Amino acid sequence: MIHEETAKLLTWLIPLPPVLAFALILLFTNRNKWLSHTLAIGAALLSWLTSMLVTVFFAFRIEHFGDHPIEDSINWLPLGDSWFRVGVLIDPLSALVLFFVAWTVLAIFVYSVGYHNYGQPEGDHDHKGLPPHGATVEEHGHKHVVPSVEPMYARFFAFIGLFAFGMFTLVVSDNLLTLFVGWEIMGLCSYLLIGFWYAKPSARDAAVKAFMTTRVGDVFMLLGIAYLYSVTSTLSFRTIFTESVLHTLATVPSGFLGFSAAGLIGLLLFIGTVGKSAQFPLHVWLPDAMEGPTPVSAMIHAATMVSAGVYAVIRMFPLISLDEKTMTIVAFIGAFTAIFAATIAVAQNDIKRVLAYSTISQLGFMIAALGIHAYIAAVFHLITHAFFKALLFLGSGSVIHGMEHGVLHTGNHNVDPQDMFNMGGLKNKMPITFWTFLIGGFALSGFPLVTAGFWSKDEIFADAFGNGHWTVFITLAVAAFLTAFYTMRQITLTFLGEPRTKEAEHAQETPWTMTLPLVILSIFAIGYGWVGIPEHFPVLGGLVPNWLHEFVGGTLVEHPEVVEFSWTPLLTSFVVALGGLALGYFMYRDVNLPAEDKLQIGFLKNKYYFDEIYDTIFVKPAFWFAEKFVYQFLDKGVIDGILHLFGPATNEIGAGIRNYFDLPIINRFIGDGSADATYWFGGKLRAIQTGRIQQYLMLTLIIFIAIGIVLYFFKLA
Amino acid sequence: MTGEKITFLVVAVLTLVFALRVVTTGNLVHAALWLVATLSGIAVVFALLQANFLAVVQVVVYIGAIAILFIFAVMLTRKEMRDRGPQLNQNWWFGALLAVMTFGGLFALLQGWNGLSNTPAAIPSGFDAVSVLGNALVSPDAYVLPFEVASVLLVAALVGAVYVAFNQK
Amino acid sequence: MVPLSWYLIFSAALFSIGLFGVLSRRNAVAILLGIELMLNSVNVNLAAFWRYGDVMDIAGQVFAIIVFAVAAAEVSVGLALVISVYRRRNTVIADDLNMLKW
Amino acid sequence: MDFISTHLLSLILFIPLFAGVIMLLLPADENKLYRWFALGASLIPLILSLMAWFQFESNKPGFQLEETYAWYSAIGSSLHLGVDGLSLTMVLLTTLLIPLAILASFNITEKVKAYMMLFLFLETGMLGVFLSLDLLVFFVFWEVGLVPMYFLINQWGSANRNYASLKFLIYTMGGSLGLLLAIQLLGVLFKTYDLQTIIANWSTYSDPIAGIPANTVKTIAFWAFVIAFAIKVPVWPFHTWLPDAHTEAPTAGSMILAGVLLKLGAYGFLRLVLPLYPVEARIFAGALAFLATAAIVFGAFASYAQTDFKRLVAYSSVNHMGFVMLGIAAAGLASGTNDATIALNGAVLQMFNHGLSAAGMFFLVGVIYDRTHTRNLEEYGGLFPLVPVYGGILIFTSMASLGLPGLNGFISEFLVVRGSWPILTAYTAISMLGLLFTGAYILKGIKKVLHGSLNQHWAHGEHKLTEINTREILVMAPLMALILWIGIYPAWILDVINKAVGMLF
Repeated sequence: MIHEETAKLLTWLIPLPPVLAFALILLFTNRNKWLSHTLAIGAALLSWLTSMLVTVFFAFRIEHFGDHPIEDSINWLPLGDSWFRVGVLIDPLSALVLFFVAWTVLAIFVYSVGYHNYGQPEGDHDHKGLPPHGATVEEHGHKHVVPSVEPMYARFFAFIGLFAFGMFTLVVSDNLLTLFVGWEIMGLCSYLLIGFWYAKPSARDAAVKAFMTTRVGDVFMLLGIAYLYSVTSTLSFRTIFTESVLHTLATVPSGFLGFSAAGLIGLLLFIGTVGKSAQFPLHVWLPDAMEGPTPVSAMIHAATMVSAGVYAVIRMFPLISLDEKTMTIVAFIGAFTAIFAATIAVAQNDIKRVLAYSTISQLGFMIAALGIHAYIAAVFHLITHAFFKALLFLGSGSVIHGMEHGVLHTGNHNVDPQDMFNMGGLKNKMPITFWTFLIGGFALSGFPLVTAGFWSKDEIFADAFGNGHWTVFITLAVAAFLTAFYTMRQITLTFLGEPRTKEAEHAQETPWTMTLPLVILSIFAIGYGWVGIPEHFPVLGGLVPNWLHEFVGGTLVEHPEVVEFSWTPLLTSFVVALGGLALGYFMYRDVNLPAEDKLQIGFLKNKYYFDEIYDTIFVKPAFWFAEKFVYQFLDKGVIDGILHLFGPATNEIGAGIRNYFDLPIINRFIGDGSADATYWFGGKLRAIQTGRIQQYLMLTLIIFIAIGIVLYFFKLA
Repeated sequence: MTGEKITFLVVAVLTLVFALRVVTTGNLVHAALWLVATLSGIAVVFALLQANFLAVVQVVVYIGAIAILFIFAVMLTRKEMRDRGPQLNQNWWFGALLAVMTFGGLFALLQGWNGLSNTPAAIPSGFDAVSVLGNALVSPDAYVLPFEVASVLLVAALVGAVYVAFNQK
Repeated sequence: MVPLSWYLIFSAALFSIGLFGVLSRRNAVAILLGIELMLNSVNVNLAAFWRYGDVMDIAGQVFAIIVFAVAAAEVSVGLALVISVYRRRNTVIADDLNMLKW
Repeated sequence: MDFISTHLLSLILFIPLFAGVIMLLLPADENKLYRWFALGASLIPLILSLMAWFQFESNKPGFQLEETYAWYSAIGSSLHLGVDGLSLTMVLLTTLLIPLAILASFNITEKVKAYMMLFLFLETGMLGVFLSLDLLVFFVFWEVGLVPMYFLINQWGSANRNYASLKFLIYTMGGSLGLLLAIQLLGVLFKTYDLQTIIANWSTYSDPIAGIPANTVKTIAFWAFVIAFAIKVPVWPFHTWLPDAHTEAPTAGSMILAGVLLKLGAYGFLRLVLPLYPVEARIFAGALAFLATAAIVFGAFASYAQTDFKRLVAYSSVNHMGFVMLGIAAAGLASGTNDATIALNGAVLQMFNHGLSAAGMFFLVGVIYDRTHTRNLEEYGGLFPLVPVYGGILIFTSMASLGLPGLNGFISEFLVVRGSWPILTAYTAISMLGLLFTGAYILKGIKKVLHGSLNQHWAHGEHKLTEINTREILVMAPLMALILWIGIYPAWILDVINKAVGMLF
């Protein structure tokens, strides 16, 4: 137990080590691999340590922590007469999120060392911007190929450092604006890391796609923030969630389709989440994002960034829940995404893409849970999912890594190390990976009683059933069944049976830096479920107190009610989990070729052709609009056309004046005329210019005398 | 008719005749010599005016230097320079007319002026025109500046004449 | 005593004769001779006015002396020019020297 | 010391001019000397304006460090200088960017003396606009700035420079004709050109002028002002000179053009249009907002359509300055409210921020153009491994331009959006489309230049791309530092702006 002031200070410090590591690596240690990853991991460790101090040794130990959270703020922006303040806030919700973020971040940092082949020789012809291709080494007189170290090793650690900074910032923020700052920094890192192997056109395009798709959500979210700020004059969570402010928000009409201000703000913020958490219809970027290195997929696209989207909605739940229309939309989007992504996942053959769609689907679960006011269930699932999905991604990375080992061994680079149909029988080759992956997979499927995923999903079912949201309940049940099914399909194809290729035969277990994080995460994938066992659960209920419910509930002003225990949802989750798993196993036990797979339906395999549809109705028209309409037609054609009219017009006017006024009148008459007259006159007069001095003298005298005479007669006389 | 008047008239008429010869004679050497005669006549006129210093200077500078310079100049150049063809240009009659008109004009003007019949006061006794003149020429209250300017002019003329007449070949 | 008018008429006559010489002679040296006559007539005037005016005011004589100086300068430069022109154009006839004609 | 502090503004204003004249006297063909001399001369105004910044008391209303000298007393015009928080910010931006632009021009080898002199003259011209408190002097400096810029583009520009420089000059001059007439009207009416006097009297003036009702005259004069400034900003649809001029100008010219010259227009709106025409600004704010939104959206789209890297960046200026205009329009509509103050804060900060990031972007385009002699995006490709440091700097600056939180652009864009949302809701919402496409074109730039497979043309042999050098990093370093500083802790500058805006409007 630490002192409160210390906790405040520590909270401020949580995000800083990774960003310092980022700066130091980029500026100084870019060329030194050991120093770079030591810095990054050291920073992650420091953040982990401070997070644990703040959560485990402080927040988790205080009764009714929700009533007096850690909060602190400073003046940041002067606006008009007042200051916009930013600060940190650790309440039960952020404490829980901080807890899993700190763990997964640390695990992934460590895992990255192994994943990027630290300690291996430099590649034979590796290029920056491309994945390493392996290095030839000579041992005992014969050559063989081993994995080579990543050429941009240091840069990777810098980027994930910055990413961790973004995530920690987002979690500890006490206001929407700094939350958005962290949110966007993660967006940038996501872009940089998906495009880490930027020389691959697919990775490059995936990065742009991810950034742009999430940015669609982000600009709406920014609008929502602006709207919220202009209505309430504050963005601080604690101030917004006071009764009077919420009341204002709920009663002020927005003037848009009958939404209240709260409803519209909630909707705008939710669109941000739709982008960030890859919900329908902005889900298209997440599967493509698998182009990035696997630790990135695990961190960004499973444990943290996509969770941040959900976290934001959960954070704003008191506001969003004010308008039932918005809540309906949220629930609908969530539930639809859950089942929609699950159906795509069953037809994917790429081990990471299956997980990607599964992530979309699981995030849909959480969103749907929120949409039906199942606040605690959503939080619960968010946390458990972060652990087991990170585990699964890291596990799949380990599998791929093992497979790449096999590929390097045989030298057949046509074999895709990510295609599950090239695997099989890896159980014996990679035992640690297998067992941890199994735990993760079962957690994802909601394997009853043992795994964390069961408890969190069960809670969602219970809430949906208990509050009478039948549509959501049934949709989610089907989605859960599909989840179990494709998970088992994946496990069966990957680990069970006999190796289907030579590469799979030569797959190898990965180094400890990769397996250790797997083990740690698998502990959480099982154990974390036990903090939230409902009190009325048969037999197990009450053995462990439902700490989670108490703790998280404290975040809200009104403690959410506990739903009555009912057998229907419980049985449902039993049936869908076990049924799905069993069906998956039996269907794919003997499948060896994609052709034998009955679910390789083009419609599903091509993700309902969403990419193509978007390309046709958004991307291409936008490009056409930019290129043809705005630039060529408007700017070049209309505006410049008008401008270019001025030139010739002026020319014509000028020519007219010149031809009909200047030339005849000014030039000919006045100009040339006066010269001509002078010329003629001079020609006549020049006769007196004889050049003879005596004649000049005579002339002078004549004139002199004449003047004298004139003066004499007219003046003097 | 006093002796002075007679002397003046004789000298004046002679001087005018000499002057006419200067402008009409064909031979330039003769013309120069007639000029010497004219200048001598004028020196006598100065003497009649009791401007003794001027009379002396007239003889020394004009006759002794300038007129001789003419003669030298004429005699040092070739024959063609001295006399070739008519000595008067074809407008000589017009020149003569103008000269007569000038004289007429001046004469007419003098007729209308009442100071003509003035007679001079006697020169005070003990008046030394030369010393007064000398003092005036070097006195800063009087004419030292024109005097100096005249000196500069002479120097400049000297240098200029040498430069212009110098045979550059 | 001789009246002032006699002197003045004498000098006017001398001046007109000089003027005639300047206007009518073809030879450049002769023109210079005419100029000398005119300058002398001026000197006669100056001396006459000195004598018939205030004798104590010596200005008339002073100016006469300055005219001497000017005449000397004029003659020396003039003759130098005549000689120079003669060398270049082989003539001293004023009518032939019409380079400034239009 | 005393002399300096009492004549601070005139020293800032005229030292560059003076230095430019001194350059005339330097010996011929000493390019190195010219460069260092110009750099040194341009650093003095920077130091002085930093002194001004620290002497400035942001809590005091009105103008500070005022100086008045007789100029043309017969018509009531005097050289009246003074700053408030608004102009001081712009002065700081100008004096900061000019040394950087001169440093960026060290690779110019043709007619270096003339080039450096023009830059120094340009500095005086631009500073004059920000510093003068007399309408006639304002106009004089307004026009003076054009001439050096015209020659910079015309003499040191690239292929199509004649067209571009002429378009720039004629367009801007044509626009300011109306401004001159309107200024003359005010001068004749009030027998003085002093800004404060005119502001105090003009907005409430209601007698007919030459038999025309005051309102009509005011409306016409308002549009005369607006068009002159709108061309300079540039507001859609007066913007087409900008891509041409930016693209053809030499690198440092584009830096200054984007960094400072565009701000003259926006500054004109803030300093003259809003205080002089509060009523008309309210009436026509909708039209201005429409144009601003069009600039944001069409600017972003047009930028996305470019294949020329520099044109892409040039159009981004249209997009970014659109936000400034949106803030100004919002302030015009709801002058005096808290929302308007926030919008103006955003607009002014956006001016400063765009100065930093656009100058940086143009410089970076220049860096790569110097090495490759092409600006065509299709001819780059995958350059990141060759130039990692350059790539990092380019991504950093691009992100500032994109409005990434944590960097400066975000703060100002957020403030503008926040301020104009309650006032101009629909326009703000539409302008979000522009913000979205800002991302699209920025990413397109990075994607085409740095990412993708390496274009082997640049990898080997004589075309081998060399890394950004120390001088170029030195140019970028202050810009990047400020971008980050404002992004993380904007209060140091926003405080001054906020107080100035609060007291002005």
